[in-house]
Amino acid sequence: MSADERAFQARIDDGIKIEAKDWMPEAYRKTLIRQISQHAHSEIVGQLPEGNWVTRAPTLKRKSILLAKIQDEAGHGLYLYSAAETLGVSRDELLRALHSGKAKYSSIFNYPTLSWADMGAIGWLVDGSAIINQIPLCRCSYGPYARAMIRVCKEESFHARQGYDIMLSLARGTPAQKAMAQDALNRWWWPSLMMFGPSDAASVNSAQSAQWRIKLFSNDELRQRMVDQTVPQAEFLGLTVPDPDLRWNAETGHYDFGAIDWAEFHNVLQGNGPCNRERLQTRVQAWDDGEWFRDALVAHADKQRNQESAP
Amino acid sequence: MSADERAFQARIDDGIKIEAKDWMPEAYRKTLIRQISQHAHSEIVGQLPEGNWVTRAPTLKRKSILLAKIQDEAGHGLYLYSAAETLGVSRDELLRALHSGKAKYSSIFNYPTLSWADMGAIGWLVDGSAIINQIPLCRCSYGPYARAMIRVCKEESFHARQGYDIMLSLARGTPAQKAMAQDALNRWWWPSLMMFGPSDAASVNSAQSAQWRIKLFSNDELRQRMVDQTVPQAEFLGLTVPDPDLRWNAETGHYDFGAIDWAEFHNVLQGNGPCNRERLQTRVQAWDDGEWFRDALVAHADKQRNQESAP
Amino acid sequence: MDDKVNYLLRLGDNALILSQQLSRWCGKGPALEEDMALTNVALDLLGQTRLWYDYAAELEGAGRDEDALAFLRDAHEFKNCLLLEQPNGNYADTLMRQFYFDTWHYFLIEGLTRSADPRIAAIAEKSLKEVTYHLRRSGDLIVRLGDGTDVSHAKTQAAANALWMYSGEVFAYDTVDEAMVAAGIAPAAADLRAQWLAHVDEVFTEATLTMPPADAWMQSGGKQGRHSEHLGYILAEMQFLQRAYPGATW
Amino acid sequence: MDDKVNYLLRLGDNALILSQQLSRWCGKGPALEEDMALTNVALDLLGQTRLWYDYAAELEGAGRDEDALAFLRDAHEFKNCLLLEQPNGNYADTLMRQFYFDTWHYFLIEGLTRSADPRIAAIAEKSLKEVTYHLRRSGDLIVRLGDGTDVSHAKTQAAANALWMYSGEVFAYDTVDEAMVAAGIAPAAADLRAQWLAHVDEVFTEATLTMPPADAWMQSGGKQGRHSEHLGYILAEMQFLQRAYPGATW
Repeated sequence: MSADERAFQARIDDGIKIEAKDWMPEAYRKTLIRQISQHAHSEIVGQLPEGNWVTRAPTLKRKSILLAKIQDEAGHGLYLYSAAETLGVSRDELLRALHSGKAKYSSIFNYPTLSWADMGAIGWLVDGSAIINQIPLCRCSYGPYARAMIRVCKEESFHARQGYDIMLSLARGTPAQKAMAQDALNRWWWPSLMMFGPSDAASVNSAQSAQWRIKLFSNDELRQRMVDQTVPQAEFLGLTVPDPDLRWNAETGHYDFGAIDWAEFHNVLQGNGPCNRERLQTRVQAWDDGEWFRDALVAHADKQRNQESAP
Repeated sequence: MSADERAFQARIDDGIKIEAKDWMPEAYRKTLIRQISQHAHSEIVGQLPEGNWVTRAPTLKRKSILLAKIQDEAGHGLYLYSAAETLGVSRDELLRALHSGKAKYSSIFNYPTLSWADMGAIGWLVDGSAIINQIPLCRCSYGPYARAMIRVCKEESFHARQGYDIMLSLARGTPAQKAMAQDALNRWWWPSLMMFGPSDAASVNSAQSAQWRIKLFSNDELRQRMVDQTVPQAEFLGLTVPDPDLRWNAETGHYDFGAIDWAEFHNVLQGNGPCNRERLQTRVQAWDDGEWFRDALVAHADKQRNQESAP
Repeated sequence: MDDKVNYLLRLGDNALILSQQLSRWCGKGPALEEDMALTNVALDLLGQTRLWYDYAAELEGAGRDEDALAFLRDAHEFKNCLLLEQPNGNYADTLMRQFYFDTWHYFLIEGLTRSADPRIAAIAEKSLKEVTYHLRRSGDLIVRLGDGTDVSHAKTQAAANALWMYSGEVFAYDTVDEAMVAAGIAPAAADLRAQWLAHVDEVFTEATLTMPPADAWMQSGGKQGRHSEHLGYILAEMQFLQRAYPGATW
Repeated sequence: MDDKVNYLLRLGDNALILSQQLSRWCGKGPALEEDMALTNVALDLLGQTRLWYDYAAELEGAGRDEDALAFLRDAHEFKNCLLLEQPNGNYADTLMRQFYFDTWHYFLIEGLTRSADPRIAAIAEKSLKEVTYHLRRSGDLIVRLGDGTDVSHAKTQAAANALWMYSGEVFAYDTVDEAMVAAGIAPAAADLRAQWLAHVDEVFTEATLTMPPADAWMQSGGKQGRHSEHLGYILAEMQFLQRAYPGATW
């Protein structure tokens, strides 16, 4: 370890934030760029499954809440791209990596939203999992990232509550609505658990990330937190978690739960999810269709600048 | 008048059909091409207002009848383009004239179809008017045109009956359905009367066309026939014809009716109807989008021909 | 239907249909900042819709609430102007539709702040900041696109021309509108139109765009429930859940 | 739900959703002859839908008729395969979806003519001429487009690749399908799949197209009511009138 590296690690160990202008190991920079941009991409792609129901929201109030939520997600994308940019990579470069398929986004968004109840399930389970994943990151070692996560988490917790509120209305609604809610829980439960990533045994790079304090808890710890938090909520809704092996373990003080189908996880990751192709295509097409627009803004700004600098 | 012209007119006067290979005055040919192609274009463009409701037809049976009707219209277009082609003009040339806005189609198709009842009103009123216009043409002097019209008229009378049947179901339906039917009658009544063209006083070229037996009755005669036929049908439906001046005239044995708003007619003709731009755009886009497809069929046919003629 | 209720529904329907159209862009805009700004406008309009509907429902007193008005009326009962139901098209089409609307909407709302009906005046007062921002934003974008590249200029001019015939309906006052003017509730058409033309002219000049002739033929009918073929599809999608699950609470 | 009713609904839903998609092309095809031919296929499929639904409704005995089945079920109750709800795309996409379907449909219907259920056998017998024509037509067009111009070849190959992952669901038999096989009502998956692969291979070879790998990942879920995001929009449009005017007779 070089002197720089030692000093760097010492700062981290002392709980001092690393800032953009500070020296940092190339691997730390790269890992962070990958992690932050993947998160940013997830916010952007994550707009699509919800956008799918915004024109069909059942009341004006729900429509308004959903629109605001999607807008927040765009905002999160913006903070996160900015945080990534502090590491010396431009938003356009990151988007190119997304569009070419090189960069990833959260696999959960490769599942379709098939009913209004999915707007509830996504808020409750997907945003719920995201928060559990992200709250520790508010204390991560890289300052710009930690600060972005603080803003993100604050809004996400609203979203999770709004999602749960949708589920509550459905669960207390007509039999058809309750069935809709149960069906959504059935479809989103396992993918939400998969959001925490492979189990610790199978997880790579974790040790280094832990040392750098950009990963503060293991995947399995966080996943357990999600299960423990969510099961009582499902019970309160009167819905059944689709896991026959799920039971309270008084000894550990946690819920035991069934085995995750990692084959499905990897299959979706490899591009075989129900919506992988469509999600990426939608984003690429939006980007391509918008090129003339972005070019025009640049051209106009150039004209203005030239005029101003003209004698 | 030349000897050819005298002989030509004599044949017409004797009720002998003119056929494609026969000598004919250039003006006769041109007038027929204009008239037949305008009719063909009307069939093609006329698919669009009905196509607008085919995906929303309220029962499988109605959907099936409507689909079949639209298919018939494409077929009518086909016969009529073929009849025009016997006069030495290609379908592609005629379509180019349509797409460039040079050729016209019936102005009635520049009105939108706003409810399911419009499928009834179009069949009843628009096809009803078309039949009145077209039945005499089954006896017109140009053989290929007369024969095409015989086929067309046979199918059109089905369409008119099917349209009336839709109106009947609505008129006997719920108050909302009856209101839908009345609203459709209100919107389609006057445009249907306008389908017969300007009143005789304002009509040009009529004398020559009459002499050539490609126009057998005056616009006003045909329009009166339509009113006389339709008013009792409306009464049977329990619907009100939107014309306060409409009354039975025992002396003439016809219905007197109110003044037609020819300003509206000319305005729509000039391109200011509610749908002129969209109708033409839809057809042009279909044509442009289909270019690669048509090119491919030609290229494949060429390949096949070359292979066959190869040693 | 009472003239004032009718008038309020026209205001609400305009805002709702435009908001609905804008919300289709969610996650598909040409830039992240645009996604956010457009959603913001959609949200503002949705909020205004609810204010107009709530007042209309209250005056109507027929037991219909904002959701019944939004989700349980068929196309012929909607009273929005034709402009707002025109398809999103490309982003220039969307922005031009917005600019034509925003210009009218700003001057209208500004006029309504002086309405003889205090509730209407209060809603207008509450909306004025929003519509002022909308107008500034869409005018600014029209200038940047019109005076951007050749491509953006051409697209923007094409949108200006294509939508022009839908820009006049807001000034075509019928007896409902005139009753509102007579009661001091709404501003007169002529004043609004003059302000509209002046502002559009100013922005188009800066944008190097050609303004279509002011005396061109204008489409109308939307306010009276005679719509284009687009509205039926918009409503079929928007109203699905309320129609398919009648009486449910969401 | 009774397995046979379920199986009949799958057959009917496939035909209805595809017919619905084809009917969007009305008046917008690339050539007049295509408009007519495509409408013809849509009409045939609609007719078949009604035969399957009528039998399903009769067996179900719940008082639902063909229109209740078509217009009053929400997406999760529809059992069509995902292939059929994929968007029309360009004309090559539409034709490739058709060709994949027609190939399966032909061998299926041909097999169903020997069904142990005489009513199913009779419907299959009645449909066989239609589906034979459909298959000849779409195969012929695939050859002409694949072996046409460079542009048409590229579009057709792209469509073949994009839709491939939806082509296998028809052969993914679940307990419902297997119960039909066991009862001698429906043909086995393996036979159909072998026939399907052989025919597609033959047509693709003539069309100079490359067949995607037979062991590629295949999407599924439609038969069990887990659809793509497309179906909801298709139904919202298709079902509007029946939903908006409940209990009316049309």
